[in-house]
Amino acid sequence: MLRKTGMRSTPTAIVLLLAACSLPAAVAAGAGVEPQAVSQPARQPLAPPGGVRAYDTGNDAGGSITIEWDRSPDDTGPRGRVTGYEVFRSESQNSGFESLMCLPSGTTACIDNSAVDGVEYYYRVRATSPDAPSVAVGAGPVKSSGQWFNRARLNLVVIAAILVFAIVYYIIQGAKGKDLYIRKISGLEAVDEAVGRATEMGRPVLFIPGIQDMDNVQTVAGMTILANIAKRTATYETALDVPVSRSIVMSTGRETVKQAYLEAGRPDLYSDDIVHYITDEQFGYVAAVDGIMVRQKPAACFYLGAFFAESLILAETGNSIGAIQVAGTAMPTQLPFFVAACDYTLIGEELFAASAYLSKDRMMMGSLKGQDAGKAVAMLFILAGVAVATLAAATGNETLAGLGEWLRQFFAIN
Amino acid sequence: MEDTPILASPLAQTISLWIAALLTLMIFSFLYKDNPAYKFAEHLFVGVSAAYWMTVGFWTTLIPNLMAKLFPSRMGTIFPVAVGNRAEYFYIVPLVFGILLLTRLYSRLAWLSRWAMAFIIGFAAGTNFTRYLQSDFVTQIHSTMIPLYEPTGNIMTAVGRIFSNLVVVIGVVCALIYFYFSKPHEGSFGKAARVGIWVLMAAFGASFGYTVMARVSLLTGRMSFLITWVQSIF
Amino acid sequence: MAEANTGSTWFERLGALDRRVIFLLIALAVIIPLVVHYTTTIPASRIVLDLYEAVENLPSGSKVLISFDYGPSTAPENQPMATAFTRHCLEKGHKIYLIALWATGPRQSQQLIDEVIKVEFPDKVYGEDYIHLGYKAGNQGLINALLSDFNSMYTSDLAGEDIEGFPMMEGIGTLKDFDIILAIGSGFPGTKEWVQFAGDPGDIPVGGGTTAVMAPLLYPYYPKQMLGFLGGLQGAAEYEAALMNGYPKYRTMTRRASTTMGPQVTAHLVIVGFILIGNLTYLMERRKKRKY
Amino acid sequence: MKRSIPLLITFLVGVALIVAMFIPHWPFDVLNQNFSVFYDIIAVFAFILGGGNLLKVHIRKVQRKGGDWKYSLVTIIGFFLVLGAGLLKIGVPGGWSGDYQATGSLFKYLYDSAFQPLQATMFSLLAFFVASASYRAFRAKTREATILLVAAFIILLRPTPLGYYLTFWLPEPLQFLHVPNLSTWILSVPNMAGQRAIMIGIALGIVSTSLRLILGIERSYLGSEGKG
Repeated sequence: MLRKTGMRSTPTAIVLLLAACSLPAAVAAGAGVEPQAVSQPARQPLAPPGGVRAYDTGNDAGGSITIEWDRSPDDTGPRGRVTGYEVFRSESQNSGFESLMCLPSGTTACIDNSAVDGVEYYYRVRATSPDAPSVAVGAGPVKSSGQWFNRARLNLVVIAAILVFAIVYYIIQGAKGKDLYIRKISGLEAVDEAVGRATEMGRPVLFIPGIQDMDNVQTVAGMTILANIAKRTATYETALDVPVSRSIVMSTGRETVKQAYLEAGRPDLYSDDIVHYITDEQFGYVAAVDGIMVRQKPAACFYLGAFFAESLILAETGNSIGAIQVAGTAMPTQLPFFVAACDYTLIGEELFAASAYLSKDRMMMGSLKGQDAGKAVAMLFILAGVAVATLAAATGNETLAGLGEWLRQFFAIN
Repeated sequence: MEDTPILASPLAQTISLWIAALLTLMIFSFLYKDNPAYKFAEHLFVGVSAAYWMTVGFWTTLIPNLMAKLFPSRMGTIFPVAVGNRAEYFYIVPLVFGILLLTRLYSRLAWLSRWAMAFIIGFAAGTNFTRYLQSDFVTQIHSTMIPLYEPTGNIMTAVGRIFSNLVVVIGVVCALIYFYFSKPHEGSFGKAARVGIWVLMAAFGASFGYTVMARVSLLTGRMSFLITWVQSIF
Repeated sequence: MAEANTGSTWFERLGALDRRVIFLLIALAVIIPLVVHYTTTIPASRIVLDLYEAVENLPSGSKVLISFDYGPSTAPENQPMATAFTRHCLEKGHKIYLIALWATGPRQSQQLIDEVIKVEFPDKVYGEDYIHLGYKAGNQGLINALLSDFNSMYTSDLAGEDIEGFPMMEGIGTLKDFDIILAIGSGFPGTKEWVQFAGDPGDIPVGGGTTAVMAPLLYPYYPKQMLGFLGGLQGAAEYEAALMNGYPKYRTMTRRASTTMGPQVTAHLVIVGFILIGNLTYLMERRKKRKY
Repeated sequence: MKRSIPLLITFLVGVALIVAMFIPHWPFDVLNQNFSVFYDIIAVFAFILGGGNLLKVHIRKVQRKGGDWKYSLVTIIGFFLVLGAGLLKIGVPGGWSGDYQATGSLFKYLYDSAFQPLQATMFSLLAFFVASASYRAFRAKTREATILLVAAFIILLRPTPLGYYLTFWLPEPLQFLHVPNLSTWILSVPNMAGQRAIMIGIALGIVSTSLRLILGIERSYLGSEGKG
């Protein structure tokens, strides 16, 4: 079945391809596709594209050559005479050219991704139209090669290096035992209160680590907080329920909770049923968690991780059963709903700070201080950039304008 | 030539419409209170959706991107997949990691699944590090480096521009101060953090208000469906 | 709570209103306009016009990648966007490539092909003007992979036919070979990931549309990292309005986004009303508390 | 051994991907490409693991005849029905070579009549919850809450004729207070500033968490050294 369709489609494809590259020209040129000047022009011949140049595509892994040209003077837009450009390639200067690709009118560049590194190529480009193509203009020889460093990303390397240095520096400081201050994070003060209330009421604690997989760093942050909450539920002998929507999160969740119960000295209270998988489907998961909420009536609900539309369904259902709700996410779209419907909300970066705050682990606190250094850098550059740009705009000073542009370019990624 | 498949026949379609409508009503019943109908729909949903994602993953990734790479000649004759000429044996690697992940189902070997998890975590950390650095850190700083004053003809527009630009710059900086953890929020630093919260609240309010539109659209979709169903009865 | 029982005045009872009353009013606010067919029209805003003009100014025959990163659940918002983009691109003579990061996406793109392309553009040829490539798992990892090699992920179209047989796949090696990416999304992965993993590292113009929830999140990307985007149903209605201006024939065709704006208006008004009532009762309660 | 090998894998994969960003040369380009593909494939095994666990839980419930075990039966039946229909391509025109979700297949039928309506309805519950949440939460109790309320209120008015008629009469110099203009301003100025600050903060959080993961400082996800 498959083979048959394959055979049927190949000749069709060739015909269609030829049509796309202006069929009459190909017929006039005979069976070969060697680009040559057409000897009997029907009307005035098309003007060829100008300034054809080919060079190795920069900052890549190799195997790629960029070809650029200036528009043919007859390329005057969608309704002009030129319908497109055809690019040819050969390994020798004067013969053996094969059609590489056809591009629509208005194009002035293309990338040949089929080049073999180290081989010399010659290119020719011609303008095409329904009646006759233009003369082909050549460029080359050119070789493709891979680069060892992407120069366009030099600034990123510098910025990344600054951040990595700051974070690692403070982590080491923390590991050495230096005291590091962390401001109060109000949502987290409530964790103990919430677990305590659940214990008093004899009701379970519900923990939702978001609906994303472990490839989302927010889920990892949620798991770290789960470790701290699980230690408390183990100590207070309060029931903990962690329904999850990803099987890998379930695996990590079980490891995390088990370790926490072990550290709290209550491995006997641990069971694999604490962390259980429901379904990968977002709303199937929500339907089930809503069911768990209205039936088990947890006294405390924690939503810490990456959330999407389900955030409000969960938070409103949690509110209707009168649970204390602590939420935290770095999904900006869902923060408003948590802020509106929960008792406490960890906003954005606070989610990542939470694990350091709760564990009081010095290395974690150190990395938090490193993040702050990153923020200081960001604020500094923003203010400097704004000041220079404003002064430049107000005074019209060229040097300032240049400096402002340089600053902006340092934070440009392309 | 071919007969219409049984499941595409008008009768089957009518049954499908009815099942869909009843399930819709079962879920809506939760708004009144929890009840057996909702429980039924909920449990059905869980089973159906878990199997749905498994099936989709099987046909869209496992067969064409793994099995067809490892056993091109065999797979190509059975399933509609485009196959290369030669087997690409390095695809053994994800196969092994995938199987390691499944060891989780047998508690004695479950620790092996950590290798697969480690790969996933490493992948997440590596890709997230660079992407967030690029799009959400570097570029956002770039975009905030705006001149407060831009020379324009109209005084009203110029004043408006300056005001808006000031709000952007002060807003971003103050909100960043709110996220500053290692310094007490006291004095002028604390006041700036307070302004930061206001900016965040304005952003949250705006997002909330904007979202209502999305949520109502969804309900409109469901209600039109129910209206179609009711009309089909009469 | 106990206080409310002792002196329950009308505003206290209203303040602690059973939410099921709110539910009922919202349901009515949506159903009634649907039954009586109430519609509105909205002119296009700058952010939508920018995207419209970017698509309009591409030379005819440009390659447009449309990604369907949503499912039936948000189709009421996203599908009108897909329809508007498709009409515009095909009208301009662009080639469109339909892919999906969501497993539920291909069903939506198939619906688009069946209901819009085949009906309104019968002369457009599959494989030349449009192609249905379908879904691949991997989320942002897929975009990452496509950025360095498109053809190793997409070896066949949705029907399983080798892509090498399709003329429009000629010249497609990586995502960079597309002239514009239109990502229609409703969550993760979606439009944001297209900016992060394709637009920014590959310097490819990205535009698109998202559900209204995601839209505020994209504002920081506009105009530097995104050409423009449609925010929710209103964005789609605005693009329809722009399309109507540029191509008058669409004045008489079905405009899905514009017709479903009716229930929006009434539901918004109901919620606005509730917020007013909520604050009124809150103020009354506070005044009463101050008296004692 | 049980922790050091995973930590090494995380380190190598993470570092290779970061380096690939800056060094486009072999072997990093190949690693970058292949890791993505590998990740996609492993993700499918995760679905299988999930399905296996779901079955384990519900079959146990049915065996024990614990509370609500009849509903667990519904889950199991739904699961096998869809899985069987999909993997065996039941009713697919063209048999094994056909598309698993072609029209006429049982898989598509189940999708249309159960999965799709369930998903869409569950999602649409949000319209109700958005209303009840705004009724409860948008009260001018504190200065922060008032700002939240005012911003939301103006944006809510935007698509309604009420928003237009309330302010369209404003004279030209005050036109910026006209609801459609004001809401655009709120979205593109204060909203944008807030979102941008959140983004920068989150990016830093992610960068540092990623770094901790790669360096093996954050490892609670690996659990204990003991077996299992």
